Amino acid sequence: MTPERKVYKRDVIIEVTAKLMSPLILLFGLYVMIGTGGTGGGFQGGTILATGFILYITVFGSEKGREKVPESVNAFFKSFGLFLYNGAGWICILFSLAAAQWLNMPAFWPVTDFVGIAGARSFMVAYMISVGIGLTVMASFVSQYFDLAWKEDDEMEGDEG
Amino acid sequence: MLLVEHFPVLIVGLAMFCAYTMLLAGYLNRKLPFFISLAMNCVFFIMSLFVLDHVLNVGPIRYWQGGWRPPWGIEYVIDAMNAYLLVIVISIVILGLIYSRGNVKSEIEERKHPTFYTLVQLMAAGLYGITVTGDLFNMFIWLEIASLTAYALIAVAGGRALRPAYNYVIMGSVGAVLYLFGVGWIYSVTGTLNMADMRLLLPLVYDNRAVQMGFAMIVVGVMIKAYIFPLHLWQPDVYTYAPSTISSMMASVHVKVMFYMLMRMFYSVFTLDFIRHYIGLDLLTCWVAAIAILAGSIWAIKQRNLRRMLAYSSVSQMGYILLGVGLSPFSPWGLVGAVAHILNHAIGKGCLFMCAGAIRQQEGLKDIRDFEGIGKKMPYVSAAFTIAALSMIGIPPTAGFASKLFLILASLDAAQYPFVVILLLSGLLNLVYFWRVIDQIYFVRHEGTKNAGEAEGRGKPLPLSMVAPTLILAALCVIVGIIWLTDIPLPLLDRILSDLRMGVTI
Amino acid sequence: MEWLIQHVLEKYNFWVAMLIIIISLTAVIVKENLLKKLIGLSIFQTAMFLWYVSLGDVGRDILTTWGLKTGTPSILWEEAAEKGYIYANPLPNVLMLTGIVVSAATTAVALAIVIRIYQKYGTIEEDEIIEKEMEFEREGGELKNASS
Amino acid sequence: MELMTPLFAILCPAIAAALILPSRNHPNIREGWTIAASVTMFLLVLSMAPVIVKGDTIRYVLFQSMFEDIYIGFKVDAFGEIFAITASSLWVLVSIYSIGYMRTLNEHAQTRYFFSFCFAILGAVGVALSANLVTLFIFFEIITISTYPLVIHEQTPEALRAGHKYLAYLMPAGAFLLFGIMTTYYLAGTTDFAPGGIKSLANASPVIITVLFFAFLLGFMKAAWMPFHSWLPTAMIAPSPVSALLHAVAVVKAGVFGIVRIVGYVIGMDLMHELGLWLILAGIAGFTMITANLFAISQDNLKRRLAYSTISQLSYIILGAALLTKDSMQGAMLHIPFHGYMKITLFLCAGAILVATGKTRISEMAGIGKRMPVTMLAFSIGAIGMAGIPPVCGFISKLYLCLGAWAVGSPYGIIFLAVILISSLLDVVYFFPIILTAFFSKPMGEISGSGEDKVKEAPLLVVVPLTITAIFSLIFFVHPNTFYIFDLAKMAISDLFGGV
Repeated sequence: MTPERKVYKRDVIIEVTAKLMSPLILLFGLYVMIGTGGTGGGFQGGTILATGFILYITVFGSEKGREKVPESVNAFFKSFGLFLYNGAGWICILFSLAAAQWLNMPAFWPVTDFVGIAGARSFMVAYMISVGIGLTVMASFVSQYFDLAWKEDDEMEGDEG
Repeated sequence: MLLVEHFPVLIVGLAMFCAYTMLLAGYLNRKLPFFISLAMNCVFFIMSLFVLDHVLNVGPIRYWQGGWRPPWGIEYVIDAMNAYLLVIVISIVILGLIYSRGNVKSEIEERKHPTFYTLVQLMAAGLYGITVTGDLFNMFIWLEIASLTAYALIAVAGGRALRPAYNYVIMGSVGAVLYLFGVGWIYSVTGTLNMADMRLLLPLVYDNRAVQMGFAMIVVGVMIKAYIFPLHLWQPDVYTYAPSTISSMMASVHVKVMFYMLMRMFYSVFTLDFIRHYIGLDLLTCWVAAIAILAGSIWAIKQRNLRRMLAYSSVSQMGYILLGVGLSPFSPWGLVGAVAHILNHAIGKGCLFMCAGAIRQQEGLKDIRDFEGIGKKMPYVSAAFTIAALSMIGIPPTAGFASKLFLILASLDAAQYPFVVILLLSGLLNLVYFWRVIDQIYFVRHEGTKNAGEAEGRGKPLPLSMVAPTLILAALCVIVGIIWLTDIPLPLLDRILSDLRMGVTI
Repeated sequence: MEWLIQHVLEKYNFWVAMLIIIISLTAVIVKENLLKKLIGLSIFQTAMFLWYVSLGDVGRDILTTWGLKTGTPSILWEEAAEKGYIYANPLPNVLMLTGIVVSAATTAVALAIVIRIYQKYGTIEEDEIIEKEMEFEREGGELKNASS
Repeated sequence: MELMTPLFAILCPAIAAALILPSRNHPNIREGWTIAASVTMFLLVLSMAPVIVKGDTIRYVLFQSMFEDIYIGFKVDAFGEIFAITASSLWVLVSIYSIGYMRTLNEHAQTRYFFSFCFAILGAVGVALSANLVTLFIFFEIITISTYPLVIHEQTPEALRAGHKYLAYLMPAGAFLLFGIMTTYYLAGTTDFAPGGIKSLANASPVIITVLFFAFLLGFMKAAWMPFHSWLPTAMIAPSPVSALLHAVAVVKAGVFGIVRIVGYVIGMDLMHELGLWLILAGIAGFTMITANLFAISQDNLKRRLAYSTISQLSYIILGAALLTKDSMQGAMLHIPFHGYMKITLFLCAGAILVATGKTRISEMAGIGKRMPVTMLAFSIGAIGMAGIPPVCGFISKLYLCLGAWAVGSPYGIIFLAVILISSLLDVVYFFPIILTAFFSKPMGEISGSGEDKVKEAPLLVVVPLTITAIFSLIFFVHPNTFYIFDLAKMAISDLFGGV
């Protein structure tokens, strides 16, 4: 019952374009994620990063894509991103039990030395969170793509922090 | 700020944290995620006990996320109701995890185990989140986390579970979106998402159509999730084909947490005054519950598949809880009955689904008519099943009796006599379908050798990790039943009643 | 009549959202094809986002009374601050960002299940699936993976 | 007086049940536990009697419930003590009998049998000792559930049908009872038994009291009053010791006990009289007495005949309570232990005949008296007692019932007196043929499958208990105060009616 899979010919133009474009897309994703100087952008950046990978995978096929982005790496990114996201909170909570609550900036925060004002300190945490979200979203989308691409593979995906 | 006041948010945060760690650890060792999850949940259990103690002795915990004050920031509120539910949820999750250790091997491929445990942990985190949050939108997020993981966990079983899982995805998402929609309606009028704040602002605009519309949408959305009678259509198939652990967890705690959302809506966001005088939902709720109780029982009698029977029984039992809530405007005992039945049904139905899973795993049997001789082959599971079934029927001194007692008293107190009849009748209907199973397990003679060949192949004894939680839950059915009869829970109930602002104490 | 037209025009985006919701729910209920059901669900969610975001546009009435420029994006910029522009309420937008994530996750899970169903049954028409299930039940056999 | 004795008495069978399960592979140890528990419980129950005879009541509050004025606990008054003594003393004998019976017939699932038996007795004694309706209900349901495995012990489809019928009658009864109890609590604010009725019930409207009365009457369907009796003959499919203890003593007596409790201690005599409820109850009882006896005559199966006899005899007790006079009430209370001893003798004899010959039909028992003289003598004593003929204790209780009926005075009193006498006459009609057949008919064929010579008395463990119960039936006539029963009954009457 498997639908016949048409084997497309390799196309030089597409391959070269993809090779050229995907790093640029990744760079743009990184910019959206942390380059805008403000909060937010994690999700969008992550999505753009994921499109970079997905473009590559689409063009070169999922077998080759798997080599570049193995599932274990994906899982690592997923978890690591969330560790970052969660960790920002944890550090705050651990060092501020007496006075503040979740995400309140603790006085000890090392960036105090070179970023003087309180608002900027918040931005550091915001970066951490953006990067965390971005990595997770990227990894999730890539693994979703792998799952939905036709394969005899039944991995279930359901976690989007 | 005391350390205890951090515990609720620590439980939720650590639960999420734990889930990601498990996913990662699963690549190192496939057995690791289970142990991480079990250890962490035990820690949460201890934490939740501290929270309960704090709430009972000191008062509700209000925790401002990021230090933002409530109307703007997300607030976590833990009063007696939350703390009580949190303890129940965490303890059942622990027992479910222990059970799954022996159970998943037979139902799920081994390479999926880390993902499975991760998803279970995430679902648990979602449930904890719904329980502790005091913010309507935050509740939606946790609701979706709990639901999405549940969809995936049901589908993990593969085969016949897929179509029910898909149905559940569609129905559940519609429910969740309706909930969010309703929150939007109310938000558009009050401009706040915080429950406590909303409660202060809402009485001025109870007449507003948008508010009433929002309330209706929320109620319908949550009712889909909590499979209150006419909206239960997705549920029997799901409970029948999902992995045993998941059926057990969903029937015992997942749906209770969903129902808890409804209770929050009724008591904390809106008031009984609103429900009674502006919506006129009080008696209607009671009658819906009554129909649910009877219809669920009657359908359960029709079933031959044990788990499907238990699923319909759950529909009926959710009716009990809804009846308690419906009677609460008239009598505080109604709420007591609902609160008590949340616990009683959680342990009873959890135990029953675990037994059903054990029987399926050990003997490969699903049809009640094939259960002859199970009592001899699986004495512990059969005994647990019997006790839990007696609890469902409401035989004293099991837990089910206590809730029946409370609800009957509530109906008498409310002068709503038809419900007394319905409750008593429902007990008899429960007897009919549970007794049939007990008869098959113990008393019907084994005639012929229909299943002999199949049974011999599975000679291995049931793993302790499956027997122990089942027996613990069965023992709890009796212990909790006796405790409900004593005056030990009175302080807790008083707290819950006053925290839900019933304005009365027992 | 005039009142009705004014009412509709003033809140046209709500009306549109509601219309889309009705259409999408019809799809969810009526369509037998699982993917079409899912599309309906996605549209339902999206329509709700539209409705929600419309909530944030707080200045509509004030536009006519005070002649202020309203509905600007919810970003603080100098010109807006100087001229007293009323910007849209950012909260619904933020909520919907989260909502979109949830919606995406739902779609992902649903798609994964649809794929599994297709692998098992070789079809995604609900009635055909039910028919096959009944068939398997009659034969008493376990469900085989259709593709293997 | 605060004493923990009731609790210990209740715990005896529970502990025995817990010990029986692990020792299921050692029959001697298993049955040792049963006997030890039964003797201990009997002694504990009996030790309370002297205190109660002195006019004291023993109270033990297990715990306060979250309902105001409801506690789960025991209050041993004279009436409860009578029933407790009856049930616990007979358990000792039936335990011994069971061992002989079950081993001789080589029955299956003996562990389950003894396990359930313990719980049934726990329920019966718990009902006797409970202080209020809620506690009573808990033990009542325990009886219902725990006797089910005993009723369907054979596990044949027929036995299962009988079991289903049993539950189909008794579980709805439980629902009615719960309804009655909750209504009582709702109306009166308490469910404690008070001699002469709960005071605050008198304020309720007559209609509600009548509804309440019928709810209780249906709730105590265990008393097997007609037309809700048919579960009892059906349940006779159970092994003989089960029929003996549970269907002649524990279960049905619990039902009757409940009705007397309701009449005397919940609704109260005054209210019963005022609303004319006593007449309804007495009418039902009188109808049952006559009709059940007529049914009994046509039965050929010995145990079924005994079952109908039980139904009739239980209604004596109900009638005694319904007539609301001192003497009739005392007769009712005395009839509980006396009928218990006599009826158990009869059932044990039926079991002994089954063990020795395998016969259950009366028509097949011709000449059996010569083969089994001890058994049939005991049977004769029981039968004579049933008919109310001295020198067996049945005479005493029936005498009191007649006196009570006479004391009612009005035409009703005369009618009920006539009913009692006619019913006793019918007892003679269906019991004496059995005795005659057994002793004086010639055997119509082989009595046992392997020749006449094989038939002799049943094993000692079977014969001894039934001999003891028969002897006790005689002793009760000579000395009604054995086990303080007569004093306790007088005590209970003075509680109920005030003054001695």
